[in-house]
Order: sequence, then C-alpha cells, then structure tokens
Amino acid sequence: MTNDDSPLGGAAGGEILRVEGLRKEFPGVVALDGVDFDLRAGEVHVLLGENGAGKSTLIKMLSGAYRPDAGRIVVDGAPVEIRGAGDAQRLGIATIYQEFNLVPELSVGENLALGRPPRRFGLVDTKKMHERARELLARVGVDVDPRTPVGRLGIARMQMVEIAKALALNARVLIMDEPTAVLTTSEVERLFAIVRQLRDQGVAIVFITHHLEEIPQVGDRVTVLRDGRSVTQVPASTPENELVRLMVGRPIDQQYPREPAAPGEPLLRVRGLGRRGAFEDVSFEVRAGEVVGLAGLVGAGRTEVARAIFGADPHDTGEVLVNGRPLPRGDVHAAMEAGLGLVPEDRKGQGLVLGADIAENLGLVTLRRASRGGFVDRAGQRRAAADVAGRLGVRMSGLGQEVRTLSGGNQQKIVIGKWLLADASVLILDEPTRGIDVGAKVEIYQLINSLTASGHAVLMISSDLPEILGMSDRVLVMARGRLAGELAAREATQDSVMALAVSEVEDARVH
Amino acid sequence: GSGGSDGSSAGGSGASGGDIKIGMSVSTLNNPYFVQLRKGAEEEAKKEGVALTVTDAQNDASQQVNQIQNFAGQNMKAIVINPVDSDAAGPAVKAAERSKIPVIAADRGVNGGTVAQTVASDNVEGGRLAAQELAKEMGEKGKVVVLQGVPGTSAARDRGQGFTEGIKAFPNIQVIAQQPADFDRTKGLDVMTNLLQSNPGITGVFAQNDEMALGAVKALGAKAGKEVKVIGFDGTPDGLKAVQDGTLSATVAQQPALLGQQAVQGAVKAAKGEKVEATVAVPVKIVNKDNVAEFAGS
Amino acid sequence: MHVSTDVLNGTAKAARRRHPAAAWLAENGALVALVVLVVGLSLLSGDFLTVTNLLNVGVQAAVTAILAFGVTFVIITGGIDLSVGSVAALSAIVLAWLSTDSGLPWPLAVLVALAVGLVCGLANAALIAYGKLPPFIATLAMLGIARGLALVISQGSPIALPDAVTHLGDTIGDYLPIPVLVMIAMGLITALILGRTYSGRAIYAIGGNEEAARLSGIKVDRQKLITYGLSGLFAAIAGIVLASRLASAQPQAASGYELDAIAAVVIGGASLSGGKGRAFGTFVGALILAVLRNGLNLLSVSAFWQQVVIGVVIALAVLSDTLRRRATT
Amino acid sequence: MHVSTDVLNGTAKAARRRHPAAAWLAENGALVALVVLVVGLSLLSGDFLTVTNLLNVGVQAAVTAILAFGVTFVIITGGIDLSVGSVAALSAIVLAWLSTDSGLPWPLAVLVALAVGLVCGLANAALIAYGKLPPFIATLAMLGIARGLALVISQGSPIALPDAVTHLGDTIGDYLPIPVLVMIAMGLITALILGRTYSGRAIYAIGGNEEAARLSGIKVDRQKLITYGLSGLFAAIAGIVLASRLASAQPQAASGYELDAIAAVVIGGASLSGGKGRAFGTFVGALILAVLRNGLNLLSVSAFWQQVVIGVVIALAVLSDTLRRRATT
Ligand SMILES: Nc1ncnc2c1ncn2[C@@H]1O[C@H](COP(=O)(O)OP(=O)(O)OP(=O)(O)O)[C@@H](O)[C@H]1O
Ligand SMILES: Nc1ncnc2c1ncn2[C@@H]1O[C@H](COP(=O)(O)OP(=O)(O)OP(=O)(O)O)[C@@H](O)[C@H]1O
Ligand SMILES: [Mg+2]
Ligand SMILES: [Mg+2]
Repeated sequence: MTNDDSPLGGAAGGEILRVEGLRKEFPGVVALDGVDFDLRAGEVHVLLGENGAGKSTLIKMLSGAYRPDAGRIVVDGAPVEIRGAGDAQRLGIATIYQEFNLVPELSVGENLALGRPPRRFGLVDTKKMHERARELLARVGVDVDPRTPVGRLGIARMQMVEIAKALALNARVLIMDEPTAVLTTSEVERLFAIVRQLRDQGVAIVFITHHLEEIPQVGDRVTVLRDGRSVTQVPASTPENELVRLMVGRPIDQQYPREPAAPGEPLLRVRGLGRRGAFEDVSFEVRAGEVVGLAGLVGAGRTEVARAIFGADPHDTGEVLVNGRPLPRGDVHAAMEAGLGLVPEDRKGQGLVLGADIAENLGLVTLRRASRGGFVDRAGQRRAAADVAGRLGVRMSGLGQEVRTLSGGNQQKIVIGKWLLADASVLILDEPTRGIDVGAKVEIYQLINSLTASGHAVLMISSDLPEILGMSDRVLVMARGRLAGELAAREATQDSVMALAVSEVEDARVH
Repeated sequence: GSGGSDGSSAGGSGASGGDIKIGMSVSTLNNPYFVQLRKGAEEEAKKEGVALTVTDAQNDASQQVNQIQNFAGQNMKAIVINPVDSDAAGPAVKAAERSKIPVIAADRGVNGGTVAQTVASDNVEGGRLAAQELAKEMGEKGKVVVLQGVPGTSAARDRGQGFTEGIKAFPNIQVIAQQPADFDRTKGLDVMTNLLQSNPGITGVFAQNDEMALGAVKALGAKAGKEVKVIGFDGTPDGLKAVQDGTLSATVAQQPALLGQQAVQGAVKAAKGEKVEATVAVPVKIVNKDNVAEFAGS
Repeated sequence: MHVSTDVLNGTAKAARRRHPAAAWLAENGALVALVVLVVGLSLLSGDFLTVTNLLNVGVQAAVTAILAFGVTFVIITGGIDLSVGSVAALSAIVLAWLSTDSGLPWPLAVLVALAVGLVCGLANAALIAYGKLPPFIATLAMLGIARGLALVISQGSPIALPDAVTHLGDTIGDYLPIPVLVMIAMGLITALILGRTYSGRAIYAIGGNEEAARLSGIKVDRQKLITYGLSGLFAAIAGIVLASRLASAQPQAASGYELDAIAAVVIGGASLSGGKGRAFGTFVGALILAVLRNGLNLLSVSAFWQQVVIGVVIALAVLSDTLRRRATT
Repeated sequence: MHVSTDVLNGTAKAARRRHPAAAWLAENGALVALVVLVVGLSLLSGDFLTVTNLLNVGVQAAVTAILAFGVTFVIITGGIDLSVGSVAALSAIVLAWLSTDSGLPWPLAVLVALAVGLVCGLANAALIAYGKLPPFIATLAMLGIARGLALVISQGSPIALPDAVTHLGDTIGDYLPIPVLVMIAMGLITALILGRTYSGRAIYAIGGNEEAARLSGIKVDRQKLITYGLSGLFAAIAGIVLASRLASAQPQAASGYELDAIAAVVIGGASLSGGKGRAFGTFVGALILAVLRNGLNLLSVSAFWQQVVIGVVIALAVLSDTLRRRATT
C-alpha cells in the first residue's frame, strides 16, 4: 500500500526542478511569456491563475507534451530537454492532465499499465497487470473491477483512475492539473490524504486547482500566473481574498451572489422516473424563478437522471412534464422544443465539437432558430456568439479559434455559453463550473440570477458543495439512484447534505 | 515461364524517328490476351517506324472516351481503339471524327460511329466453335458448366451467346450451371471447385477465357482432360501450354498479336491517307492437341 | 476563417496576424499541388495547355467530381459511401431502360432515375441510422446490390440512351461542354448546402462530435438521411452524365469510381474521421486526378507505369500539403 | 478522444451483470450470423455440409482471411490499408520472377517476396507516421504503385511458380489443405500479437486514444511501422498462398480483395474508428464471405443476382448483430 519503493527515499527540502523564463507561443496566442517557477522535494506547490493564464501549458512542457520556445528547464541542477513522455518518465516526472488521457476501449487495469505493461517471456502478463491494478485502485479507494472497460466509468471514477495511473509511476515529481474538478468531497479528502502521504515521502507535487479553499488544506507554496507570466509567489496560508486579488487583479466581495426570486409555477415536473439498474422513483419539481441544487456522491445517479429528463437516454418508468405537458421518452429534440436545456458534464465527449471554431460551437443549439427556409443567418449567429463570449470573458484569439486549443476553463465557458443563447425555460446544469476560475464563476452565477429573475428555472448538479449551498434555493440529495431527501436553503449545510448523501450507501456497503 | 522472357519493352513508344504518331487505347492490360495484342501492335509500329502510344482503359468505357479525346488533343495521325464496349465507343469515335482523325477498331466493332477499318475476330463465332469442339470431345453427350466472364462485358456476352447457340445443336448435352468467375484464374478455381460439389457428374467445361479455364483445370486436378473436358478462349501462352499438356482440351485462339499487327498496319495506311478495307477478319481458330504446335511458337 | 474580431477580452493578446493569402493557402493546400502539376505538365507536353485539352480535362473530371461532391457530405459526417459508382450505373440503366423499353417520356425517365439514386442513398442511411450498421458495411452491401440490379435490369447488355438525353454529353458552341457545366452547378450547390444551410452546418457538427450534436437538439438520424440521400442523388446525376457521354448506359459503368471519389474528397482536405471538408477542395481533388490521367496519356507514359506514377503523384500531392502545413505552424 | 461519450448512458450497469455466455455472444456476434448462414445453406443444398466442401470453403477463405488478419492490426489503430491486394500480387510476382528468370533458389526468393511485402507496408507507415498522410491516401497510392510494379515486372503476363512453392497449395493427406493450415497459423499469430504482446496492446491504445498513448510513453510512430509492416508481410504471405494454389503468379491477382479483407474485419466486430477488433472476429468475417460465395455457387444463383444476394446477406448479417446487441442492453 505504501510507496516504499519510491526512488528517492525521503530527502525533503532540496530543489528538484526549476524553470526560468519559459515562453510558449501558439498561432495567435502567447500562452506563456516568461515564467519562473521552482519545485522542492517534499512540497505541494500550487499553481494559481485565471482560465487561460497558462497553467496547463506550463506543466505540459514539464511532461514533454510541448516544447518551450524559449527559457530553460533545470532538473537536479542540470538543464534538460524534455522531448516526449519517455524523457519525462526517465526524469521521474508523472502527470495527471486536465483532460483525461485514458483509452476508453481498454480495461482499467490495462490503462493503469499503459505503455509499460508487466511482461513475462516477452508477453504481457495480464494476471500480474490486474493484480497491480487492484492494489493501485485500493490505494485511491476506488471499487471497480480492473477488467471493466474505462469507457463504462463515470467521469469521477475516470479521474480516480488517472490519479492511480500517475501513482503507478512512483515518480518523484507528480503534476496534477485540476484533479479535484470533478470529485466530490469524500474523494477529494481521500486524494488529499494520498497527496500528504507522498509529500511526506519526499515527492514534489505540482497542484492546480480553482477551488481556493483547497489551497491551505494541501498546499505549501503558491505561484500565481497571470497572462502567461508568473507574477508572484506566496505561502499557501495566504488568505483567500488576497489570492483572488493576486490572480484576478481585483477583489471579489461575494463568491455566491444568489438573489432569490419569488418562485412561480412549476416549470419542470418529474414523476416516478426510473431506469432499471440506474435510478428509481425520482420525483421532484422545479418552479419558475428557482435554482434547485442536486447533490450526491459520485455515481449517485445525478447525471443519469439529468440525461433521462432531457431525453438523452431513455427511461423505463415515470414521466417528465414541462409546463404541464409530458415529454416523449428519449427525444432530445422534443425536450428542447418544450423548453428544456442541458449543459452536460463531459465537455469534450458531449458538449463540444472540438475541431470546430468558437462561433460554430456557440451557435450549435440555436442553429435551428437562426435558420429561415433552411438557410442559416450566419452573420446573426456570429454577433450573438461574440456577445456571449464577451460576457463570459472567454480568453481567445478570436471567434475563429478552434475550440480544441482553448484552455479547459474557457472550453467550459463555451459549453455553458451556447445554452445561455438558447433561452431555455428550464436549464439543467451538470457540473457547470467545473474548471472555471473564481472570477468567471461569479459571472456565471450572475447569469443564473438573471435567468431566474426573468422567470426561468435552473436545476444545478454540482459536486462542489459550497456552490450548491451558496446558489440553490432548495437542495435535493441523491444516493444510490434514489432521492434521499430535500433540504430548504436555510437548513442545508455541508453536514446535513453529506448525511443524506451517504445515508443509503452506509446501509448497502458491506465491505 | 511465359512472361518476362520476350524482352520487349513495356514502354508504349516504338521507333521515335517516324513523324507519324498513332494512339492506341486498349480495353485492359490486366489480361494476357490484350498484352499480346499490344505486343503485336508495338512490333508492327517498330517495323513501320511510327510512334505508337498505348493506353490502358482498365475496362472502363468512359476512361476510354477520355483517352481518345486526349489523343485527338495530341494531334495523333490515326487512332486504334480496342473498345471496352462497342456501343459506348461510339461517342469516342465521333470525337475523333470531328478532329478528322481516322480510327481503326481492333478486336471489337464500334456501333454508332464511323471507323476506317475494323480488325476483328468474331467472339460469337468463337463461342459457337467452342461449343462444337466441346461436343466433339464429349462424344456429343454429357453435362456442361459454363464459367462466365465479368457480367456485363461484351466478351462475356458474345462468347456466352455463341456458345449457347452452338450447344443447342446437341440435344444430349445439358448445360447444368452457369456461374461468373470474372475472367479471373483464382475465381475460376474457386467457382469450379464449388460447382463440382453440387454437380459431380460434370463432363465438360466452357470457360469464357483461358485464365478461368486454367483455374478450372486446377480445380479438376487429374480429371482435367480425361473425364472432364475443358475448353478455354483466347489462346494465351499459358493456355496453349495447357493444350500441349493435354489438360486443356482446346482453346479458341484469336491470335491477338496478329490482330494488333493488322490494326497498326491499317492505322499507318489510314494516317498516310491511303485507302483501307472496311473489315479485316483475323481468323478465329480452334486450337487442340492436333494443331497446337503451329501456334505455340508465336 | 481566421478573421480577428474585436471581441477579444481585455487580457487576450493581440493575435499575431498571418497574411490572409497564407491563411487561404493553408486551407486550400491541394490547390498548390494542382498548380504545380499543371505547370509541370505544360512544360513537359506542348499539347497540355491548349483550350481543347483543358476542356477535355474538365469533361473527364466531371463524373468523378459530381460523385465526389455527393461523397463530401457523407465524409463530413464521418461516414463513407462505397456505393456511389454502382448507384450511378443503376440510375443510368433505369433511365435507359425506361425510356427505350417502356417507352416512358425521357423527362419522366430522368426523374425516376434520380429517384432511384435517392432511394439507394436513403436505404444506406436507414441501415446506418436505424440499423446502426457501420457505413462501410452498409454502403459495401449497396455497392453489390445496385450493381447486381443494374445487371439484372439490363440483362448484362448496354442499353442505348434516347437522343434527347445524349445531348447532355454535348458541347454548347465550341467551349461549353455540358458535363462541365453540370459539374460546376453541382459544385456550387454543394458549397451552398455546406456553407449556408441548416443541414450543412448540422452535418459538420455531427462529424465533429455526434453526441454533442445530438445533445444540441440536432436530429442526427434525419440529417444522416439527408446526407446519404444527397450522395445517392448526386450519384444518379453523375450516372446520367456518364451515360450521356457514352450515348449508352452500361451495367458495368463507373465501377471502382468510389475510390476515386473518396480520394478526391480526401485530397481536397477532408478527413475521414469527419467534421472537415469543403466543396472547393473536393473540386480541386477531382481535377488533380483528371489532370494526372490526362497528362500521363499526353506524355505517352506506358500503361503499366501509369498506375505507379499516379500512386506516387497522389502521395506527393498530399504530402506536400501536410508538410507545408506543418512548416507554417 | 471520446473518452466518455457513452460513459453515462446507462448501458454500463446492465452490462456488468450479464451471463458469461451472453457476454461472449455479444463479443462474437458475427459467429451467430455465420451459424445461421451455415444452417440455412445446409437446408438449401445437400452438397454444402460435406467434409470436402467445408474444406473447400476453408481453402477459399484462406487468402482473404490472411489478408484480413494483417488488416486487423491496421484497423485497430484506426487506420485502413487499401494496398493489401496489390501488395499480395506484387510479392507473388517477385517470387515467381526471381525463382524462374533469375534462377534464385526458391527459399531465397520466398524471403525476398516477404521482404517486398514488408517494405511496402513500411513505406505506407512512413508516409502515414512521418508524412502525416491520411492512411486512406497513403495506401491508395500504394495500391496503384504495387499493382503497377507487378505489371511492369511481369510484363502483364502470368509467371509460373517453381514446383517446390506450388506445394504450398496442396493438401496433406486427404484433409489438411496447406492454405487452411497457414490461415489458422496466421490467425493464432494475430491473436497472440494482439492479446499478449506489447505492440498488440499498444495498437489498441493508439486506436482508442492516440494522444493518451503518446502521453503514456508509447512510441506511436514506431508502433505504426510495426502495424503496417505486419499488414504488408501478411499480404505477401497471402499472395504466395494464392499463387501457389494457381501454380502461377498473376499480376492482376487479388485485385479488389482489399474491400473483402476490410469487410471481413468489420463484420468481425472491429470499428473503423479504431480501438476494437479481434483475430477470431476477423476469421469469422472471412468465413462468412467465403461461405456465402460457395453457397451461391452450389445453389447456382444467376450471375446477375449473385451480387445482389451477397450485398443483402452481408447487410443482414451485420444488422442482426447490431440489433441483437441493442436488444440485450
Ligand atoms: N494548442 C494550442 N493552440 C493554440 N492556443 C493554445 C493551445 N494550447 C493552449 N492555447 C492557449 O494558451 C493559453 C493558455 O492555456 P492553458 O491551457 O495553459 O490555460 P490554463 O491556465 O490551464 O487555463 P484553465 O484554468 O482554463 O485550464 C490559452 O489562451 C489557450 O487558448
Ligand atoms: N459499481 C460501479 N461500478 C462501475 N461504475 C459505476 C458503479 N456505480 C456507478 N458507476 C458509474 O457511475 C455512473 C452513475 O452515476 P452518475 O454519473 O449518473 O452519477 P453522478 O452522481 O452524476 O456522479 P458523477 O459525479 O460521477 O457524474 C454510471 O454511469 C456508472 O458508469
Ligand atoms: Mg488548464
Ligand atoms: Mg455527474
């Protein structure tokens, strides 16, 4: 279970890695414009910065995914060139990327050993591979069979597999790009326990997060990036609002600016919704002007319920009514016509056309409405896209930039933005602020406020409990595919929500 | 060995000295028969000292039209066309007509356009001869299967038609199956193998070209030439060799090299503005054990 | 597409402006290859750069180009259509058969022929969208079925076309071959559909990420019907043009053209994994193939070597494009 | 990068608790189609279910199957190889030409022929991995080049094989045709490579998510060389088996086989977008095609209808598989 075969054996404090004046330019964008950064053994070094500040680009140069245009990387006092994943592995650098790098068709075990499977007589030793996988999975506390194809896992479990995969390398530098973005509180705690344990063994850890409250919990030092430059370095104990000021350049007085509106007619009614093996007997309603939060642990079935409501997947029992009219089963188009919208949790797989540009992606949902006699009003669409991109502060070289090349947080803004254009009367948001910086989050919350103020309704799924508590008028909690309870905004606290979320899990869990 | 050893260049142009340029579009070169035809044509061109350009239409009528158009654009003095399809060659020939370039049709005629000369052996007649020869070999009784060429090609059509007509004269001979093997030796082998399963009593095979016939011979093994008589078509070197060996009972020799030679002769004459005969018939001949020696040398 | 706008938020860096011509070239890489090819052939053969010959090239490109325009829709959705050659042949046979054997007036026969192409395409789409068949398998099956039906209807023999239809293969005046006009018209229609219509934009989204398209309210199945339907319809048009050039419908016509059509689309910059592709690129791709064949004929390259040379030039053409693109980024 | 498109669509939980036999069937759907086909043909024709005929089917499947095994590697990486038919022909021609004209001892000639296949495959890979050509274009170019070279070397005529090599087409005793043995051996090798070797697993990773594979330290370019190299090598073996059956190497042999090979792989459950595919599935796919052709011959289906029937049956075979899969989930 422990990492005692780690190659470095606990020498804490010495500098392992340093970068000086790192610069990286992409067509149309200077992503990094002189970054200095150093990393010591046995520390957790947090990288902080707005969406598009250059955090991921920086770590991709440490992992060999990109090559710097200028500047140098020094490891153990000697300048190095990291040309590819192989070089990084030799230097003892392991990376968990912001976007998953798993092979969906292959099993969990195989993914954990990707690129270096155990071999016997020159052949892959599947048995040993799965044994090792089982150990690793136990270490991160994920209960899946190593033979399960990764493609069948939920997004949070995938993240845990990514973490296990990086642990398997026994690296002395571990880079984690927003590992907590899709995790719920309990997984985050488990992850932090692992991180602290590694740190105590002398592993140097680079940690990126947009959850500022995590920084004092796990970090030692913080380097702040702004516009591709490293602006300052502060201890992790720096107060949150000071960090915000350093990062965004201005203070944010209210993190959750929810302005409740008077609830009106129920717009969305879900009655006894169920699908065999996934969820059952889910009933609730969402009224005009309301934000209803949907909380739960990973795998509780929130995403599946949301998709069933929207018609993205069929359901076996129950019905969904929008404005009093029942929706046909499994028909996205009809759901949209009735006024539903869904921001999916998996931006790459379900939210974006990565190869298309920003304008195209933003216009996708409203494409039908912007068409007259089969022809699309592209100029009008472009204007609307420019407007939304401006409101969300998307950092881009222009509306023609390919979405693939946007930073993770900016991609998420596009996914949300296209639904803001759609003017849905009930908007379902599945992990809407995943990977979004504090400044932009407030922007999105304000947009939610203006939606509800104008009589729309929002159903918000989030694994970020403070967000659920801060923005919801009512909180629904799911556990094991059932609605475990409902809390009014006043009575909802971290503890009361968690108590409900684990309620049925406790009963059912035997091991 | 049959190929490779003849040493003629694969290149299209013959002697470069002549100022007469002749274009020739061959229906396909994926078939030894037409390779022979080209060889005869090239040898004749060399002898006459004219520049001959040969293109391969790959059994595609519209590619052939393209090639003829291209020839017209190149100021060829005469064009030899070996039509992929007689009907579809019409527009091609018309295009040449407009440019006042004489056209010689080789091996197949042209419908719907005027050619200066047609040099051909008759596929329908060949089919008839094959039927007679097969009947003779089989003692005018027994069961026959036909291996058909690529469905829809004129060669498959004409040979099939001739054979069907010819075999009617023998009431005791029954055609029990007709299956396509696409002029291909491998397919000939596979289809024949399969037909032997469902029709064990076969005593005769008509293959619409030598390639399929050789495949059938392979499938028949020791039976070929003994219990089962196989007749091919074309008289390719491999086919003639099989006739010599006795595995192939006969083939309908078309003398493709002679055909090519005659066509180029006609083209040169036409190019010089001399008068040419409207048709030149290159004899189709049954080649069997008795006369194979005359052909094998060529 | 790289028009910079003034919506950059405050923190964004000014885009390093690329010269518009360079950007345009990067998007139309195949065009460079075509120009090189044309210049090279002009130098090598005096017959190449004449009006007549260039018109010939246009006529010779027409059928492949029309097929390829249809296939462009399919490839942008991430699919493939192997059946277009066979469907072209079937449509032409139906046209010839109806207007000769059944004595249907030829305009009606033309309509039926177009309908046949459309139906073949819709059948492909139904198998793919509702039967969940891989497009490769569905259209491979259709390749056999349509070719077989063409043979069955024609009994394996070519059927002469009515004279009226034959004129579709003619040249108006000295310099306006109808096949070229049809090709250009189909190209413009393709560009219009892809660039301006709802279906066109939806097709790109489906090819880029089918799930995202579906969750954005696009009826993916219906758009696939339209896509493959268009491909079938274009194939029928190509078949009629082809038959009119030959004055007869051939059951074996256009066999193997599917690979040429797909090659034209891919040379033109589309990706077989979907989401990319343009009418102009496809047009250039089809021209490259036609110029190449024409040039090799003019240069009297031996038949056996022609296949080798065509293979090498296609590889080089696309190679130069990808390498140049890598160099500029 | 569709890591999680079907992540949350609920098929997962149902699939997790399925009967092992049902799970096995879902993975080997084509087998059901094959069984149905065999039963159907046995009822329709008394000649079908005999030992001799089944051996015939095996022999007739051999070349396609061997080609398809090679193509399986390529398709799992998300690529495609259109050149295998041509490469098979070229290798066979080289073998025959060297051992007759140049008088090379035949074992040496066989080695050279295999090397030719390998080199063709590596050339494809180099164009794809280093030249960044789409696999479709690179291998389409090679299709032309290899076929052209086969024609050039052979002057367009078949070349007889030396007797020693011809025995490769023979049957040992009454029931052991060597082509079938070679096919089975190649199938086992394919299964072993795919299932148990580093390269095999790497190939799946590349097809599933090339970027993830690269970032995990897999040398993607090198693995592509291996993949296409194997495909070329397998094609050479198929070419030799084919030529040995005919006792002569034909320049036009195996043309069009690439589509059959790809169809066999896809019928066997692989996906052209990569990451999926198995040796056994491919084997079943090749058998389906061979059984179908054999059965149609036995039933004496008319030439014109054969293509229609083959198309319909292929569509139905894969359709039954996809529909059943949908019903069980
Ligand atoms: N391949 C690329 N091509 C063009 N631009 C790119 C590319 N990769 C990154 N960029 C740009 O570089 C900038 C920095 O991106 P990066 O991903 O490093 O941001 P980040 O700090 O990780 O942001 P986030 O918090 O949203 O993940 C962004 O403006 C992004 O659009
Ligand atoms: N025991 C399990 N083994 C493997 N996968 C599981 C298991 N339980 C749940 N899952 C995965 O979790 C998903 C169901 O949870 P869902 O994603 O709908 O819930 P959620 O509350 O939104 O959680 P998440 O935060 O992961 O999205 C299923 O798609 C399934 O793949
Ligand atoms: Mg990032
Ligand atoms: Mg979820």
